[in-house]
Amino acid sequence: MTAKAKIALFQCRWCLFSPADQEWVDTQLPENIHLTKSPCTGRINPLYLLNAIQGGADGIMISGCLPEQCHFKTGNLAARRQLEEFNDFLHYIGYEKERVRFLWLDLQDRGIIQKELAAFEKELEAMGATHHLATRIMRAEGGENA
Amino acid sequence: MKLILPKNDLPDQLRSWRKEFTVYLPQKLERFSHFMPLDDANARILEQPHNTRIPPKALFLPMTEALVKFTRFGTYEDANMEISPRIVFGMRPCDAQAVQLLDTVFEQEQYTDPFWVKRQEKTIKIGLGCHVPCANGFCTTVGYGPFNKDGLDVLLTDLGDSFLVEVLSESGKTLFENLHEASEELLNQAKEIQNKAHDAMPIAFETENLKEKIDQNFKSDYWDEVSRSCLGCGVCTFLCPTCFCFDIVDEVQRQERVRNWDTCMFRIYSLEASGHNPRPSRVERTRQRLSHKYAYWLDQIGLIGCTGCGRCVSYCPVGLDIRAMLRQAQSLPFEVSHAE
Amino acid sequence: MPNNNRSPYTPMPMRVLRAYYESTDRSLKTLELSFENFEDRKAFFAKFNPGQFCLLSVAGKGESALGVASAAWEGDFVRFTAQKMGTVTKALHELKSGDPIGMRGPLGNGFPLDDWKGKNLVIIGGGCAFSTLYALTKHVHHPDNREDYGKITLVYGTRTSGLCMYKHDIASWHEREDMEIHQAIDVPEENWLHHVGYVPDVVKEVAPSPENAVAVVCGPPIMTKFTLPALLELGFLPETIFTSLEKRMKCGLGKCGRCNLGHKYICKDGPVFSLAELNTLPPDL
Amino acid sequence: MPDINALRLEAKRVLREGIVDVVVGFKPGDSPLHPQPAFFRNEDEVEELIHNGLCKNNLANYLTRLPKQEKVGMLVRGCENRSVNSLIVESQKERDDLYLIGVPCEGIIDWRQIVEQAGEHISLVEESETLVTVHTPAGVNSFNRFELLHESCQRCLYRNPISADIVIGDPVANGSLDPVAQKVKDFENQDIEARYAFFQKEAERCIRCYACREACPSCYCAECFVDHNAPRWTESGATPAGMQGWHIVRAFHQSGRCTSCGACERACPMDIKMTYLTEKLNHDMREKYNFECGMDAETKPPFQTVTLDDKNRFFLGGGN
Repeated sequence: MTAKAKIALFQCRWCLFSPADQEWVDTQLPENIHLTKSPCTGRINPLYLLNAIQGGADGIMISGCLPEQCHFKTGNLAARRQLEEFNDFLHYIGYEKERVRFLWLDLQDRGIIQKELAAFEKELEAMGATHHLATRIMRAEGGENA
Repeated sequence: MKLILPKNDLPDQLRSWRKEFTVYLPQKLERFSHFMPLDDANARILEQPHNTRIPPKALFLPMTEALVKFTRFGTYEDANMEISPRIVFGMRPCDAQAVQLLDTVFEQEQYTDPFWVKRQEKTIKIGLGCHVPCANGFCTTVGYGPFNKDGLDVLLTDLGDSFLVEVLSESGKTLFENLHEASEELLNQAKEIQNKAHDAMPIAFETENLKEKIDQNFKSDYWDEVSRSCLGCGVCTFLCPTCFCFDIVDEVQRQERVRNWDTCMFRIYSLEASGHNPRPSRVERTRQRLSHKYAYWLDQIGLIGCTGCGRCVSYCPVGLDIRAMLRQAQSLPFEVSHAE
Repeated sequence: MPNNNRSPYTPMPMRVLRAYYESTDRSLKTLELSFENFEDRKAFFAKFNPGQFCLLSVAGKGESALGVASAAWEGDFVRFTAQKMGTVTKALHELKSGDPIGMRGPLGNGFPLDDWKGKNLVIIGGGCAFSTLYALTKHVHHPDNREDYGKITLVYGTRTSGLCMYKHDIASWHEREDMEIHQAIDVPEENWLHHVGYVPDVVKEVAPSPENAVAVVCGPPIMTKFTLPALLELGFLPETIFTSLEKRMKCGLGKCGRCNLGHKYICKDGPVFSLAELNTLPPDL
Repeated sequence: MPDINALRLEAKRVLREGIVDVVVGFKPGDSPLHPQPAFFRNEDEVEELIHNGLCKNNLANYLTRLPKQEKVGMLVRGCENRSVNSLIVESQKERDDLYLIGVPCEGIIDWRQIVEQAGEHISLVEESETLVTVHTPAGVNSFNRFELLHESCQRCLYRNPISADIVIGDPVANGSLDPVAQKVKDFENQDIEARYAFFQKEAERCIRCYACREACPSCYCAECFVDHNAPRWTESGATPAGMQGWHIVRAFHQSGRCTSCGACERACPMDIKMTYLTEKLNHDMREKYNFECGMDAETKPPFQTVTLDDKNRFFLGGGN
């Protein structure tokens, strides 16, 4: 796959405790990763994921807090249920399960998100790009849409 | 000008048209027929007896169509209206009449709709009369018939092993060369088929004074009775050839303003920003749907806004039948209005 | 094609000349738009008549129908006053001068000024719907047009004094002798010198004479609902009472089918209707 | 076949004794293929009450449409009873405002197959335990009833009402779980291109008429996500993005709330397959959370409860 894998990163605002990581995510995020912050992973609606996938995302990463460390108590647990089922559901209709990943960050973790993003990117490049569900990319850019 | 086109010449005829036209033909899609461009592979005669599931109105007013494109500087430009010349083959008279009714909306002198006009100009409509009446159609009831010629460039009558080709317009004439004239005997045979089909269509309800009864019973609870089990979906209006309502929506992520089919049966159709909704429940919306077709069209152009194709009867998820509704409407009180 | 060979759905490019809040609670904002192309402006003012409306377009948000609040002679701009209510009007409130904006218009029939020539005018407005009446009054105030019309009685009611639009201009109208102005607010406030009460009651109190007079009513539905009977009581005939109606609109050209009142479309056959005409149409508002 | 006289007697009794204000059932439509949902408010209206295999709507759909405070009586088959329970769990109706007349269900006949095989001009349809006899001008022919059933009814798990106030008619054999689970696995075992091609073929016939939404008892949101315009998450038109987005999210909103009644597929004017989506979600709800929708009026669907010990299945960094 020539171009870099396009990743949509949905990040819960509370769990990147080290200012360095948060600063990296805010400023030095590589070109091919699109950041969307939300107050909690529980607030990430499957519609956001679908919108990103339809826009041509090759992979989705959701980073949130560990169980019992969620600022809103059970946001991450609700997200785990909903988004995991949504991931299985998308797999069922044609968007590989491995393209959507959840990452729990502990308060003391440092430098995890950069590492995981890089690993995820390599994994996606190995899987190659997909045109499944990418229905909003114009044909000129390789999409299927007139 | 009346010609004879043998049925086994039809595939070649279709192929020859395909050289400079896109030929739309009702073809099998799942368990129903649908107007689709003809690709060379299956140039075969259409044998499905009746109407397509979606009316050919979709070829003139598409379900979704870009109207305006946004430029980066915050200005606007017309969306592309180019369309290649095309033939719609196998159109039923009730649908052709409906497209002609919609012409009066989209080609009004004050604001003509360029998208509709362009599609009309570039399309030649070849109709096929219904020699076998369909179950839920009532075209003769609303003043038309299975061999109605309005809105068509050519009308075909199925004579068994050949079609009688009645050319009705200039653009229709250009399509048929080296076909010999129909003999007297074939003409009579066609006439007989046409009359038999016309008589075979039952009259479903009386249209006399229907408009006055609808106008004068705006507040009657007849509307509540007929719409009680209605789900408020869009099936009857989306499948209706004379329904033309559309919504205009900005698709931000495509940077264009888009026109989509819309229906008065949806809540948000007339919901105002203040929260007020002149038609809050399905009672008012059913009243609007029926009144528009059987009263307002008559006020505007003197024709009933329904061509009796029967699709709303066949596909309503709760089995509501417009014929029964209008039969019931005939029993509404009304007094002849001397004014007007 | 009439719209400078643009499709009737494509807005003409405009620019925000001035944008300022009209009410103290910042719910009403006035936008004065200038034309980017000369032909658009010529075509606009060739057809413009007070009482017409336009569809203001914000790319990516949609369009919203607003009455034109300026008379032709006031300058090469078009004024609108928008109440912050939905998606598009919120976007309109965020515009500042110099921003591009789209406009389609003028649409609708506007006030039948020719039929009103030689008659007294009773102008009754309420809330933010007063904008089209403001355009009418400014049009009539112009020296060339003033003689065409007789006595002018104006009643303008708002919920509070802060919500009154075009405050300075209206304040100056109290000194004019060629018109009689009655302002009203719903709830008494200190140093408020004019009427207190609802517009229908103020109209009964002012009791304009129906002799050779025409009344035009624009305001929230509740106000119109009670003002029309008040005028009938005063002796106005249904043919001489006019009102401007509002419904949800999308195309503004009588095509998308949604703003109908019976067989008439408010955007194409209206928005100004006489009460006589309204009586023949079903109450589908 | 349900004993129609007993049903009418019961409906009249509850109306006469004022137990309910309205009884929701079916009445003959204008074509034998389309009986209409009906709302009986007094005894003599009940004479029109019918209940047969062609009654294709889920009556629980009207619970969220009738006035909130009205006491409602309703003829409920297996799926309708569970839909009512699901609505009670989501506090749309109180159980003691309801009087449920249970009707063991022998399956809903897919009227489209009758039209496909016997033509459009149907004058009369008669049903027996195993046969459906169709009268047309061209003649009379009979079909195997099970083959004409709608797909959801062929593999229905709970044909008998489970929490009705009274059940009229003897119980019917329920379906077994394996064929249902097998059907989902068969689809999932196809390669990914075939799955996406099938989904694409089905979804892109959609004309956005929302008959599936209006026919589903669990779809009662005041403002549907497709009506939002600020921001607009899925496209509103009949474009590939819009159609696919609509079918994905509509189905996903039914996870743990769908009783597999198939009313969405029966309402669709374009014969679009949809139950293969909701069956997958119901399958997952059973596998992961051992949850079956509408089995009682208390247990909350999986997405409305959370626990600590769910599995971390789609996790980076070696989650368990």
